Amino acid sequence: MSQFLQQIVNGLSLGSIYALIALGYTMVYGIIKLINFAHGDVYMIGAYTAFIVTTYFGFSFFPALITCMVVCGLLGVLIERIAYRPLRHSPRITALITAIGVSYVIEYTTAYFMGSEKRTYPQLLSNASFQLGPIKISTQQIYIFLITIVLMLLLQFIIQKTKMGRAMRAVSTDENAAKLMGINVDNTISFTFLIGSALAGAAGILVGIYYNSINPLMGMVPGLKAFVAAVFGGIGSIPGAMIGGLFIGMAETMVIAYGSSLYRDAIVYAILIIVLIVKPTGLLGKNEREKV
Amino acid sequence: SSSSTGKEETGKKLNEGDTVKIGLNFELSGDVSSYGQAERNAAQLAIEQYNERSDTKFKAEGVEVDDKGDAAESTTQAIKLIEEDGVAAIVGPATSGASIATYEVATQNNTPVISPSATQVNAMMNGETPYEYAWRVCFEDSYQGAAMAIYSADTLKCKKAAIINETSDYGQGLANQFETTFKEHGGEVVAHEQYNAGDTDFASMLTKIKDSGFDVLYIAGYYSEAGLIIKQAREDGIDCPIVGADGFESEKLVQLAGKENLNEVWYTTAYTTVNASDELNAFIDAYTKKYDQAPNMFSALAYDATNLVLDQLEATGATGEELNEAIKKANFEGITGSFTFDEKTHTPVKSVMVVNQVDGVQTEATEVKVD
Amino acid sequence: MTKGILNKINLMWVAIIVVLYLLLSYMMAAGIINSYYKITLFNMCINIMLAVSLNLVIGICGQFSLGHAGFMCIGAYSAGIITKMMPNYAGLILGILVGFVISTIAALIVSIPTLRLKGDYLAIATLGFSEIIRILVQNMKITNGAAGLSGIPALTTWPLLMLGVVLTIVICSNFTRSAPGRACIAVREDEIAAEAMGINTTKYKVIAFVIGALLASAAGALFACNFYVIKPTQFTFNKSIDILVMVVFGGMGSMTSSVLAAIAIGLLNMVLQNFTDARMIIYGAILVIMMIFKPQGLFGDREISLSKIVDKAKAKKEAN
Amino acid sequence: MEPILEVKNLTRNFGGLAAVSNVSMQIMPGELIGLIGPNGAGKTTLFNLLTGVYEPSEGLIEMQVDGKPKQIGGMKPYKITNLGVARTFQNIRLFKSMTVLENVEVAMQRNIQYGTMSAILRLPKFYSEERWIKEKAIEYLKDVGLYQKRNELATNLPYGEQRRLEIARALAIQPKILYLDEPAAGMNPQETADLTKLIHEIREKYHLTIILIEHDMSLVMNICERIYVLDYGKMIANGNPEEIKNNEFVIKAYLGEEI
Amino acid sequence: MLEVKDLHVHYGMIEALKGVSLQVEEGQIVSLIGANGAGKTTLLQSISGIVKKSSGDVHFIGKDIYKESPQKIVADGLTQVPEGRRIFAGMSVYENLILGAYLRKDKKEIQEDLQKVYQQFPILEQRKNQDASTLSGGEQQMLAMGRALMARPKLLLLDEPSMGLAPILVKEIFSIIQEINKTGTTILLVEQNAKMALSIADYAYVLETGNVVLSGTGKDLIESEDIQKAYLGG
Ligand SMILES: Nc1ncnc2c1ncn2[C@@H]1O[C@H](COP(=O)(O)OP(=O)(O)OP(=O)(O)O)[C@@H](O)[C@H]1O
Ligand SMILES: Nc1ncnc2c1ncn2[C@@H]1O[C@H](COP(=O)(O)OP(=O)(O)OP(=O)(O)O)[C@@H](O)[C@H]1O
Ligand SMILES: CC(C)C[C@H](N)C(=O)O
Ligand SMILES: [Mg+2]
Ligand SMILES: [Mg+2]
Repeated sequence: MSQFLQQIVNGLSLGSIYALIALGYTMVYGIIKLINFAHGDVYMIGAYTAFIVTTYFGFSFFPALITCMVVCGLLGVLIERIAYRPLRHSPRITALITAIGVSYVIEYTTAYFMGSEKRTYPQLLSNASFQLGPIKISTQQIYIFLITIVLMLLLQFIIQKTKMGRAMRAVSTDENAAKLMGINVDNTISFTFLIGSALAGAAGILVGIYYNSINPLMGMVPGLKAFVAAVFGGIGSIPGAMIGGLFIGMAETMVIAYGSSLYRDAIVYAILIIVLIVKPTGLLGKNEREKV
Repeated sequence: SSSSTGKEETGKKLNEGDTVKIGLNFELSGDVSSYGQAERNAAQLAIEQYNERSDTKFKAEGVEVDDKGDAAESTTQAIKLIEEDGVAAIVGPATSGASIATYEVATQNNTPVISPSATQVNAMMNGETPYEYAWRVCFEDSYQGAAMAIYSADTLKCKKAAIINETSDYGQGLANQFETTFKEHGGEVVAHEQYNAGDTDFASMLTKIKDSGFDVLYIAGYYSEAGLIIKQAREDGIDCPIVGADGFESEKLVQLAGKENLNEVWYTTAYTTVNASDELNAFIDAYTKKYDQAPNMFSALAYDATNLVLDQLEATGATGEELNEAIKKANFEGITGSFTFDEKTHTPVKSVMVVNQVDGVQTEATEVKVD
Repeated sequence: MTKGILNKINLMWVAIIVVLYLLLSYMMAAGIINSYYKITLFNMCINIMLAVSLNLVIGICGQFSLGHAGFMCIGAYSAGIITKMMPNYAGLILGILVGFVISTIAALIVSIPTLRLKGDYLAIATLGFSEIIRILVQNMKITNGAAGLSGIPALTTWPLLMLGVVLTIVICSNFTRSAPGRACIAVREDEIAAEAMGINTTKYKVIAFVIGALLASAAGALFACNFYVIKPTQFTFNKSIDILVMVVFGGMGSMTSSVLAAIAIGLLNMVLQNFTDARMIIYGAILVIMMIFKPQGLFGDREISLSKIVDKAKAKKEAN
Repeated sequence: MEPILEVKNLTRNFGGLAAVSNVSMQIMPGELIGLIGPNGAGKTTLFNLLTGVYEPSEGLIEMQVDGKPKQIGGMKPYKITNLGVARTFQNIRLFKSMTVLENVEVAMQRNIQYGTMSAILRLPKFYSEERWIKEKAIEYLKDVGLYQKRNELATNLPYGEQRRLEIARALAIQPKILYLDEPAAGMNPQETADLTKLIHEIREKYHLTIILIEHDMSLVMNICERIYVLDYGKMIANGNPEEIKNNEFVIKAYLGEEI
Repeated sequence: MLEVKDLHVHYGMIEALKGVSLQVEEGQIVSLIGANGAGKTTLLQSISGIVKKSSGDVHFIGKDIYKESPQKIVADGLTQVPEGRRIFAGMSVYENLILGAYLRKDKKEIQEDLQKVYQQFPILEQRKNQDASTLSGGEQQMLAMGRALMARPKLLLLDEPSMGLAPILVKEIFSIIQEINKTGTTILLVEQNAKMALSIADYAYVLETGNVVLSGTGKDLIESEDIQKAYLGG
């Protein structure tokens, strides 16, 4: 029983990390229906930015966090400008290829300048852990979990309740009609990338601290997992991304705990496929039948 | 240009002052590029040092290619090196899969290939016999796995082992051999888990095995994950001995795991800075100077592999069959130890050292015999 | 024009292929194409088979599959295992056939339930399925686990590859230009309307998917017998992405484009080899730039069509 | 004579909304029926139920097949089509990147005997059937006056011609029953008049039973023999044009004071 | 108020507008009729800045808006109700209306205008929290008009507001248009339904394949024989 509870904690903290990356992913997707493959790499840049400012400039956690979010936010805007904006009216799969191209460029430029080997972080956050009955939780785990929840709520608020959020949703349903309302579509999309990428930046520094290990290709697997999480939760849905991330984290943990670590990913994918067959647009995705 | 099979042509004599090309086929991009790059750097250093010497007969030139960590690409690039560039020998690739993919072409074209770190069991074998032109300067996984199993059972007096291995050939090879030998020496394996290269979260695995009652944890994998596993295990209160293989050999292990967590840690290796020889120290200095970072075991192995080729070229003044024969007969003294090749397996006969870590510092190195 | 299979256009195609084949064979024999270029050419051929077959699924039928590497993996391992036991052409043929059987079963298992999914949901499901295949292969005894198979006999020869490429193209283009192919295109264009035309959309999606899987599996077999070694890590999600890049880079829905893209990317890779450290940066940048300036792909959705060329030539003649 | 189509107490709910509610109809072979009603009354939804796009929540749809009534409610659309039912769409749904001719050829799918193997191997069957399909398709294009444009991409046709192509495509299914959803929407009076003529012609030529939805009363009142009126999902009236024009419920719900 | 001179618009190779000129005076209802594909929508969209113009001249209240971005044009007081309504699916009726006032900062007056729209279209108030995409066609048209009014436009462009509507609704929509006009909004109306459009127009233009072929007062055109034949089915 205590093992089970401990595994739940493990699953939640792994899941929060996936969720944190998935949030930005799903947000960008929700607005321009683009699989931003470079999202995982923006997250990697976040981790490296924090590495640089903390190691070489001696920043502490919060200034480093802000720096990461700003740098990644701007990087996101830049990527959108260069690689996605010209393709906004092309087939989506075309933009997917530029996203892959951008992803290569970011990964290997980082490797070029920073080297491809792993880097480690200075200890930025206390890693004290405390015993809660039979389970052990570290402060870092709590940080990650709370930050994820707060960011999700914040995002949900921005999208549902603010003027900018309404503009984002309007752009996502009908770009030209949005223009006729006086909405600046370009700025709105840039804003979306700004927020989504800043979130990835936050994820980058948190993961860097938590695992103490970063490398230029670190964004690939979590990027993919976050994509899976976003799809699982219903791509485009903010709470869906959160649930999807937590689910994937929890499923991986439970497969290891009570199944076989050998087949971890296989089983997680199998569950995913079954869920999609039952619910073809993910857990919270709108099951919209096209109106005929 | 040269013929496509090369069968009839078994090598040529070199004239003094000739420039000899050496192929450097490494993983320069992709998931395992950090190994490939470390080895490429060291190989280039060896060539540079060779050219700086005044007592040499030839000039050497390293021709780099990127096998992207992919076996098929590795074959393609080996052919390019042989056919287009006419290299005398190839150093690399780092990983077994990519290395094995070049043995057939190398042998067909009488061009020796020396892998610094292809440790996979039977990597050089083509059925019962080895590929004639395939060599490596590291020992094979089973050998290390056995050595550590013996050390754990006999020296550390452990009875129950837990194994965590990477899902790669390296991890599986080590783990399988460790398990077999450990059982032979009266031990028992009570838990066995696997992870993928690149994983960072091992909490659930550790929580799961924690209560299985093991008194030694064998991690069959590379420092990048092993460092994290050690850290997470120690923080999780697992304080029994943790043992591993040469994949631990890197400065980064200390950074990743944290000094305070690197106690009661042992691993097998052929490369240790404990009681380093002058040659080794010179290499470390030169490498650090040139690349602004410390070398690791992989760089050291690549340095040896390159020097092995350069030495034999210098000695024979020939390529092809003659060069290969010289390699076969070589009695090489390198920074990772002295060795000769076992002709049945094309693998060096090298001693395994078990290195102990205390507060992240290598303290002592003991030689272990496997029979 | 349409006088059955022996019509003028088909005969012209046969002539062109024979000439191309003989020309390349001569160049290889004469050493104009050295072994390195030869293996690059072999690689291109395998990539052509992969790209053209994926194009059938994505470009023609509109089903976004990210699982092509999985079927390639099945074909490669079937052929690898069997030719290691029977190192001759009978073994290779048997290996290909076994690959067909397994891929068909796998393709049916994945496609019948998942092809109801749309767009990115389908992409994730197929990606997941192909990862499952890879993980199984990685943990099986017969496949030699993570170490993979080595010492696979090099049975893949130039005539065999040429045959593979030609058959792949012929199968895909014959399929596309027929009633079932039209049904697939209709499904891609508008599923609801297609259904209203009496088209069993699931059936045609499955047909396209299975044909794609079979051809990928054949390509995998030729791949295994070309490179001596296969490992599970060669068939990851990244491989599927590479194939996808070829399809889109060329132009979706056009076989000609996929062929050209496989060749172009092969050449590009060859050139980029000289820029070791910056190779992937340049490659990534080229993908971005190319897509921005030619979003329809290198060649768009055009096809080389002999009948059109012939018609034009005739028209010109008449005009003169 | 037996009705070719009989709808019994058909209902379809979307969440809380009954888009079609307890609707019954009887259609005789060869009839030309109008279906009118305010926006959102459930006309298109009714078509979608009749063609299998939606499953009924309740009720039956019986079609005369081989001399026997067959319950087709809830069947897959392609199966219903293959029983001889064709439709056009309110929002045009052509296969945009196909040529005009190919659009029609696609619709002949159900008459094709050769399979995937014959197609790939290019067996003689393939060539003979393809030739036949092409001839047939051209005939349908001639019916709607699009023969000249057969090699253009469907998406490049002007709006009115796209609507005609939808009709040609529906004819190629060789249906017994044809549903037309607002075929005159967006057409000017001249074009509407041409369309009216076309509908008459094809009905005669192919012995069709036609049900059409239309807001253009000049068209409906001109050609329909009988008219059903839907309002809020319910059938509020049914009768010949004269009766409908003077039905007070219809005037109140739909037509307004004068027409 | 609005002056378009010699406007050319291309879609790739196709020239959709071949030098269109027209004028709208303040307070008028100006109708633009023409067959399918004549270029009516293209004209409105290029005025609003959605479609790129090739050459020509567009002035709005004396200001050159030829090069202005769509949002600037809206800010200037020129709003469009697009063809096919284009309401924002997935958002509530209320949110759709509020989006209409996107560029306005005067919170209080926005609320007042919202009440006015609710008065004019009571059904929208009843449905204010419903997903706009589930409204029927007629309701959606009212929403689209209400949404445009929320911008407090000086000039309102309407693109086929009667398309696909039941006869009873068509009449209602036209009377709403006249009402809007009476409260001081100038209107440029594009219609297929030539009869209705001409009957309420102060001035009208007839567009054929990218060219203005006829213009005159609404009354004149209704009586013109050519128009009778081509557009009124007479
Ligand atoms: N898939 C769906 N999901 C939810 N509601 C739907 C769906 N399809 C139709 N409806 C609703 O059902 C009602 C009837 O719609 P339908 O399209 O059948 O009307 P209609 O009579 O064809 O109107 P129009 O003349 O405007 O085309 C409408 O309120 C519509 O919003
Ligand atoms: N996005 C586009 N790309 C290419 N051509 C277009 C595009 N939009 C419109 N056209 C073409 O431009 C011409 C004018 O179209 P437009 O939509 O302006 O006509 P319209 O008068 O509004 O017709 P309708 O009455 O059908 O609304 C048509 O020939 C049309 O096919
Ligand atoms: C460089 C190392 C990762 C190579 C590994 N020992 C192998 O045999 O594959
Ligand atoms: Mg309708
Ligand atoms: Mg229009």
